[in-house]
Amino acid sequence: MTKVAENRRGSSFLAEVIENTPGGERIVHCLQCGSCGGSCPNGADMQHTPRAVIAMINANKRQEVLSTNTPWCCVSCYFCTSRCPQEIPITDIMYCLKRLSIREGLAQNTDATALAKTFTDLLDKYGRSFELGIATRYLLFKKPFSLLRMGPMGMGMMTRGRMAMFPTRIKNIEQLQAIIQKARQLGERTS
Amino acid sequence: MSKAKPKLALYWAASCGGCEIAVLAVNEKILDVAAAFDIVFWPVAVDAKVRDVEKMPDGSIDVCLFNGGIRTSEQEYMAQLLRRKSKALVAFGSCAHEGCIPGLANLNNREEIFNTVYKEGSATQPENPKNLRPLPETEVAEGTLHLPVFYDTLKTLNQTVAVDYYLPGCPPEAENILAAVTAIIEGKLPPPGSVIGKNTTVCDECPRKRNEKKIKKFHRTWEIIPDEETCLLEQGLLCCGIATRAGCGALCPAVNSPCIGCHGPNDGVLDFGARMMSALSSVIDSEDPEEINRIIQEGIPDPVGSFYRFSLAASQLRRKHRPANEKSATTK
Amino acid sequence: MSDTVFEPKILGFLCNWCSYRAADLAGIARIKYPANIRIIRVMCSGRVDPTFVLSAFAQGADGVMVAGCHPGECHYVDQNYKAMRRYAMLKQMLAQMGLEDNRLRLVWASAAEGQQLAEAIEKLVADVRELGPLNWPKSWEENGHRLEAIQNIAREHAEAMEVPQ
Amino acid sequence: MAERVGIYVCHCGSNIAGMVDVEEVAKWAGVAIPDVVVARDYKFMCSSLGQQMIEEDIKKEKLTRVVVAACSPHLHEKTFRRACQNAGLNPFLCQMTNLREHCSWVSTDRLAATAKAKALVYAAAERVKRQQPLEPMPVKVNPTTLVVGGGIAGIQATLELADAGYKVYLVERSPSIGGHMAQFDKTFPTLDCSACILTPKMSEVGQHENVTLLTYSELEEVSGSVGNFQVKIRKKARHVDYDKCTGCGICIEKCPRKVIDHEFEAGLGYRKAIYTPFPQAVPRIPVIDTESCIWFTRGKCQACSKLCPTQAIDYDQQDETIEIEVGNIIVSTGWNLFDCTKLPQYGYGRLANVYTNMEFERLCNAAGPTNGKILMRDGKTEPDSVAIIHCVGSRDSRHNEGCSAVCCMAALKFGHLVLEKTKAKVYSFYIDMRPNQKAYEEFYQRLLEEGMIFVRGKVAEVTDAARQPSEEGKLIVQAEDTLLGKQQRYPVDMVILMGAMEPQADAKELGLKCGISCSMAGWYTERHPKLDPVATMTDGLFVAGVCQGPKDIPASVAQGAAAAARVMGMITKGTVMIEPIVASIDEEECSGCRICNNLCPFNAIEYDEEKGVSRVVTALCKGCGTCVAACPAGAITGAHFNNQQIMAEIRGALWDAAPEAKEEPAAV
Amino acid sequence: MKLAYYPGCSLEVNSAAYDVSTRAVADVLGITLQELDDWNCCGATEYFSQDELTACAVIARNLALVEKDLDQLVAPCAACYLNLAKTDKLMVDHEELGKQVNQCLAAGGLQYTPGRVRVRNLLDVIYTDVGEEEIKKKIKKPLTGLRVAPYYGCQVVRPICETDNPEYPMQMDHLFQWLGAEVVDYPVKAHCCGGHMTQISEPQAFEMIRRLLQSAVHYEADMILCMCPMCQLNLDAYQGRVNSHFKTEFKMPIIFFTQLMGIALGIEPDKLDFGKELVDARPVLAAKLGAAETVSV
Ligand SMILES: Cc1cc2nc3c(=O)[nH]c(=O)nc-3n(C[C@H](O)[C@H](O)[C@H](O)COP(=O)(O)OP(=O)(O)OC[C@H]3O[C@@H](n4cnc5c(N)ncnc54)[C@H](O)[C@@H]3O)c2cc1C
Ligand SMILES: Cc1cc2nc3c(=O)[nH]c(=O)nc-3n(C[C@H](O)[C@H](O)[C@H](O)COP(=O)(O)OP(=O)(O)OC[C@H]3O[C@@H](n4cnc5c(N)ncnc54)[C@H](O)[C@@H]3O)c2cc1C
Ligand code: SF4
Ligand code: SF4
Ligand code: SF4
Ligand code: SF4
Ligand code: SF4
Ligand code: SF4
Ligand code: SF4
Ligand code: SF4
Repeated sequence: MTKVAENRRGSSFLAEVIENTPGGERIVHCLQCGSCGGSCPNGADMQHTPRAVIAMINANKRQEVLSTNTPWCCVSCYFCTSRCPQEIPITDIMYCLKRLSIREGLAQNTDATALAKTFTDLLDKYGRSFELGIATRYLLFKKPFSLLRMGPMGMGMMTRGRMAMFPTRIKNIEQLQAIIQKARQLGERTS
Repeated sequence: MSKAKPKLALYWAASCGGCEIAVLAVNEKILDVAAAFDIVFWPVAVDAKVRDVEKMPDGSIDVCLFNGGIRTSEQEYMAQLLRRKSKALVAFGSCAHEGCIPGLANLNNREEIFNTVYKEGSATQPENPKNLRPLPETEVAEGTLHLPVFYDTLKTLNQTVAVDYYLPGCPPEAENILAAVTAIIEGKLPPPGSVIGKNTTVCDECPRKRNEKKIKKFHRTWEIIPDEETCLLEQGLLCCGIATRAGCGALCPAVNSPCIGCHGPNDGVLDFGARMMSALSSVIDSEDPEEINRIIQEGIPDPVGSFYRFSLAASQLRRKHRPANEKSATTK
Repeated sequence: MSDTVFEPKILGFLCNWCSYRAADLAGIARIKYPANIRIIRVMCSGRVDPTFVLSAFAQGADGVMVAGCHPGECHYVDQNYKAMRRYAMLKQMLAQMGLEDNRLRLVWASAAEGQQLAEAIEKLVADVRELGPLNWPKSWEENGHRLEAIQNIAREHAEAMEVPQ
Repeated sequence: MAERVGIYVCHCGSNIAGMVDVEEVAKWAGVAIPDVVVARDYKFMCSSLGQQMIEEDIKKEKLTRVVVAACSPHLHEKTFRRACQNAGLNPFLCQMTNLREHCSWVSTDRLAATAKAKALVYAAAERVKRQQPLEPMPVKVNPTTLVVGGGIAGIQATLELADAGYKVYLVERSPSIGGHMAQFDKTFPTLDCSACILTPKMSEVGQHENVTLLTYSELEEVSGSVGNFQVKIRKKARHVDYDKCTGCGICIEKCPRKVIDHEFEAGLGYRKAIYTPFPQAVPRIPVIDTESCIWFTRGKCQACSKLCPTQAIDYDQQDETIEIEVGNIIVSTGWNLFDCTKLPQYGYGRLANVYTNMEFERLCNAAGPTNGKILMRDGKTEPDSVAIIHCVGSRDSRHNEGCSAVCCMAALKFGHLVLEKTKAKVYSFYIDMRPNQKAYEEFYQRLLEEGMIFVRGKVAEVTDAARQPSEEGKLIVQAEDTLLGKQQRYPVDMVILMGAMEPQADAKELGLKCGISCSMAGWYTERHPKLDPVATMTDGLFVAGVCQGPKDIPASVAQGAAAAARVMGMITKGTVMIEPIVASIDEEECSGCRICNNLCPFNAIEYDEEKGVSRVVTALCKGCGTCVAACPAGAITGAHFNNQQIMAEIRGALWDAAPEAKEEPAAV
Repeated sequence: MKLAYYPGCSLEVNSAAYDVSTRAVADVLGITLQELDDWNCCGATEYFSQDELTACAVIARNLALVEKDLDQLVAPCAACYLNLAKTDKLMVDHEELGKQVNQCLAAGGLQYTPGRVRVRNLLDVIYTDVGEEEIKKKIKKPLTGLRVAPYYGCQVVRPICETDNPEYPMQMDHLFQWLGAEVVDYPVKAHCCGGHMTQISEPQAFEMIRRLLQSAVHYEADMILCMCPMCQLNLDAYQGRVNSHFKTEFKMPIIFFTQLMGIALGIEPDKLDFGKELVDARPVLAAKLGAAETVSV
């Protein structure tokens, strides 16, 4: 891994991705075969297919990669990963790119980042996810119209008792929060 | 041979005493020995003092049977003394030959041994609440008392002084002692430096049926009742007969018990344990590193004890490693 | 060699077909690695008798490398598996003898892996350097007053024997 | 008597001298190392002047041992051994140590490199003093050769040898020779008809007076060594008497039992329970497939036996093991097709119109199940569109990491055949197009002109899940066109999977029997990948064809011929000299513990039950030394690699580490 | 057989039917499910998108809560299963990460040895551990005549798949064959349901849902069986919106496989939480299994 970073001299983005993806060392073996791009259920809607993203990482196109919508289209179906003939953990690379692009403020799909943020904020607070909370916070502020359209479905869910009105909080929330706090702290130190 | 009877000395250093008994076990023939030799020094049986030996001219003892390894300064002194005084110095029995069981203490150092004996040992502990240790020098009203220094490492006889012959075994078998002694009487000794015995291994004398060897699992002796006919090693028992010098008549395998290697290695084999390890690992039936490790770890939890039971002190490594920073304990 | 940096002495037993050639290749490719290793050529890693390894330590080596063809690629079909098993056994025994794990290493290097072999050597040298000298032969020496003690004992013996009952 | 050692330290121009103080090493060696009588350094030791210097010293100084401290022994050991021999010194009393590859070239610190060089020289000197004079051993070569595997490579090797006048046994596992090539219709890039060029060769083998053909037979055991191998071969029961049968084929015609032919027809066609794999089979003698035969399974029928005009049918025939003696062996066992069901995303085995490449070869073969018409599984419809998928199981770290080397070309061949025989559109889905031999690129260009459609992208999946009405009833090939960077769906009628060439399933096992090792991927390892591609590490054993690695027919043929040429070289010479570097057992010391008995991969150690001792068969031993290291009694010694020699080398290499090490003497 | 049980947030509320039916089926099959005390949310895909270490730490808390005498943890939800299994694997494979996660856990007074707990998916537990023989013995009401489309989705079979084929899984197919149903072998059974795309880009999500529904309809399935709350939600709750978006008329009941299994095992339909699905499965069940007493509408 360090060898790649060393020998590539100037182009550090590849090294950065490798560093931040478990199993990322495999990236260098990409054949550009397109199995991933061909497999992706959202491939048609991506600005760049996963294969192209890997080519761009290779070409040190950091800015472009971190602002493309590709990772935000990824729904973690893992087809690419399981089909890649070079055992490259593509889905995990997508996660890595999401993290980097959030960190750099380059994330294009603000809906997805907002959803993610809402979700984890609630998790941090209650220790459980809370759909109504997500719906109201995320949709109300981000997509009021879609909330309107969601109406009948939400009603359906609610009447069947499939949507809770109040969040549940785990008993030992302090413990979870201590763990999260420590993780944040360690994360800061290492990155 | 001259008219005067040849002079014989026997001495006992770091050993269990079994070898002395073995000499007596030669039975009535011991009388022939007594008749043939002039026993000039044998602390357990004959009343002669060290002082008497010191006064003998150098080289005046014809044969000295020396058993036991060298653990203390006194033993070292005696080894040097008897070396000077003797024409032929024989390392008698496994302890003098290879260190034997006392040599296994080389897995520890002096400090640890003293701790075990004087601090944790049940024999001494209630009587030794102050945790006293034997010191080489003790001041008493009458003056200074000296005790032998207890060494950190047990050495074999030939690591201390030059040795002419080796008589292996723990203890040597009566017939072999007699044969050796007879050879001395008759002046038919092998070239100096030899081990008296056969130059092949116990398997040669073992009547068990053997096949090509492939071992999937090693067993400790209590785990299985081995078949009486076939080679014990093939049944997974750590039989050292493959590497142990023949001469005992395969005593142990004959009673369904694996050879533990008391006769030491053959000529040309420098390190008994290394050869045992090499031979056994060669025939482990697996090519998977994890499985191999498992077979070894489960079957041979104590490789040093299994392969160097008699020869640790004589092995190439001789003792357990003392990390650089650990100072050897001084008894001062 | 200066006193400040400990320069370990490493002995390498390399098989004739793969590892020795990997070392040749490292040379041809001018790959650099520390000069601490001294290489002994054996026909096969299966020739390496544990006696050799112990002997190296006993004679002052601080580290030992055994290298052979990759499993499945042995010039002698499968003798490197025997080396693998001996190594496993030897490791176990050395641990019991208090020898640090990092002093002995088994490496697979094909004739094409000059770079890998060089890296393995570099790593072993670094690891052993960290451990410090082994100094095995010194382990046998008594730190202290051996000769003097013998003389005291001799004197005491003499005195004790002379004193009449 | 003390040995008289000469030490020769080479500068190699500045290759060594640039990093190692060679003069210092030589001077030091002369003083510090016991028994050294001359120690010199010289610019180029391997030059004729350098060699001359050594030769003169041997004579003048009465040297009994020589150490050359220069480059790798793999380069110049022979040179210096020869020099010693010229001067009357046994060549095995010369030892090289490697100051160039192992010291100067890899070091950065002159002082450290010089110290290392001294240790290497010391070690070599200590070793050489204990070396013993040895003589190479001459072995007579049996002029008969065994060829294993009757594909095109094996056929070529057989004919080369037989035509040169030497006897050959050709052992083939299946009922006929021919291998994979017999299944093909056309061969790329020239598109000549496979049968037209292969069948004449096959019948030549069948009729050659120097060839003993053993089909339906397998290698059981190989013992012996170069020049004199003993081989056990099991002839499987054909249930047809080889001598009586005239190959008339009435039995086949009349046999009422039809079964799917999974071997030759790749599952697309049928054969009888008594059959020859194909009409031009060599030999034409049929075999009975006892698992399908009605007589064998249900005890009825016997039609073949009743109708055979020569009473050749023999239901009681048993497997027979024969033993033959040969001097050399050529292994040419070819390859096996990747199991395409391992990639379920391509639907093979589930979606009817997904074919493997070998199925397709049969499908377009004029003698195949559809008489060469390219039809879909229903046996009626011609496809409107065909997709060919490359690299199925090749270039895939989960299956075969390597490239199969021929499937790009075979795909082009298929494309051509489809375009020629049907009106279908043809797509090729490739990762990289690799037509890299003579006239191959031209063939690719030709297919571009013929209108084959190339999509650069490995197919993600083949499915029958239609998304649009236009996709209904089709196989949809989904892939990224990587040149466009767009995901696309291609509805087609037929899909051909270019399955990888894999080593035979029993390649490793056969290799073990003969003493050939396999690479990680499972192909047989040649002696040298560049300079000795058909020899193996075992003398007298050669490989040819795909069993050594994926390749096309011309390369397989070239290797078959090359292997035959190597064998002829051995036969013409009549004797081979084998290095005396072998193990031996002292019977006095051996206790018969049998530890060593199954350690030798070349079966060189045998056990004498009567005497209860083991013995090394010198001719079989390759000198690896594993048994030497294992014998717990120390009864085995290795000539030129005995314990004393290696222990002395260790001592020498650590001369400055041992506690009793002396101070370096001041430079003279 | 006793396993630790991690229901996960979805099973708590929006997919209670899965939880209820799982517990009921487990009971009949003799599997004891011991719910983790005070488990927390697995973070779905969202935490990994933001912060890998925190994601692992949050998940590892659950692994650490598995009681010492249990070494297997079953999570019916596919996302929870994958997150738990993946975190364990990451900790095993990447020592450094494992250490850091444990540092985090230590802040909460917890500790987890990587590899200690084997994370299982519910289908595999039923398929492998209980097995054909036991299951067949317990059938009370064979599902004869019912055409079911097993739907595996993604995250149980990929990328950590030791028990089934990641491209063309078969366990659920076999399971329902044992139970007497006609199993539809349709090509998209392990394709993606759209996941959280419903929240981000509806057109994309709807298209993915449509493909699945269409294939099931094409193969004349009576219903789709799910093993993941997200899949069930997407296919069921969004079915109406998909219909209006594409002008289609899907009316495909989507239920959890455990619910239908419960019927076969003779559990009262009421105890299996039927009726919570937006496209009601009960009329189909009643019609196909032919008995009103089997399923009350
Ligand atoms: C789809 C496809 C199309 C191809 N088309 C072409 C082409 O058009 N032109 C071209 O140049 N190349 C082509 N090739 C390559 C060609 O197939 C190989 O180069 C050729 O088959 C190699 O011949 P061989 O003799 O090495 O092996 P094989 O043809 O595989 O023959 C090996 C023989 O050994 C026998 N055997 C195996 N094991 C044993 C055993 N243990 N004992 C006894 N006998 C044994 C087998 O039964 C077989 O008869 C194609 C390959 C593929 C996959
Ligand atoms: C840049 C490059 C790098 C390569 N690297 C590799 C590699 O790493 N590995 C590899 O396997 N292959 C490599 N190759 C391929 C390799 O060079 C060839 O396979 C190899 O040189 C072929 O050898 P040859 O004997 O057929 O021909 P040549 O090497 O060309 O030898 C032909 C000889 O014939 C002589 N000659 C020519 N005409 C006459 C005449 N009329 N009369 C008398 N003598 C004549 C020439 O002077 C010459 O000495 C490389 C090729 C290139 C271009
Ligand atoms: S599938 Fe793998 S090898 Fe192929 S393009 Fe994608 S990442 Fe690269
Ligand atoms: S895991 Fe993500 S990138 Fe990969 S195929 Fe699925 S959606 Fe596409
Ligand atoms: S039992 Fe022991 S002594 Fe007897 S043959 Fe076996 S290994 Fe040798
Ligand atoms: S069998 Fe072995 S241990 Fe027993 S007496 Fe003989 S040599 Fe000693
Ligand atoms: S002998 Fe070797 S090192 Fe010396 S000049 Fe020749 S090639 Fe160079
Ligand atoms: S030859 Fe072509 S199709 Fe075959 S593996 Fe190589 S690249 Fe793929
Ligand atoms: S290992 Fe040694 S003693 Fe045992 S049978 Fe072989 S040669 Fe004889
Ligand atoms: S040295 Fe190697 S090849 Fe020779 S007999 Fe021993 S094990 Fe076999």
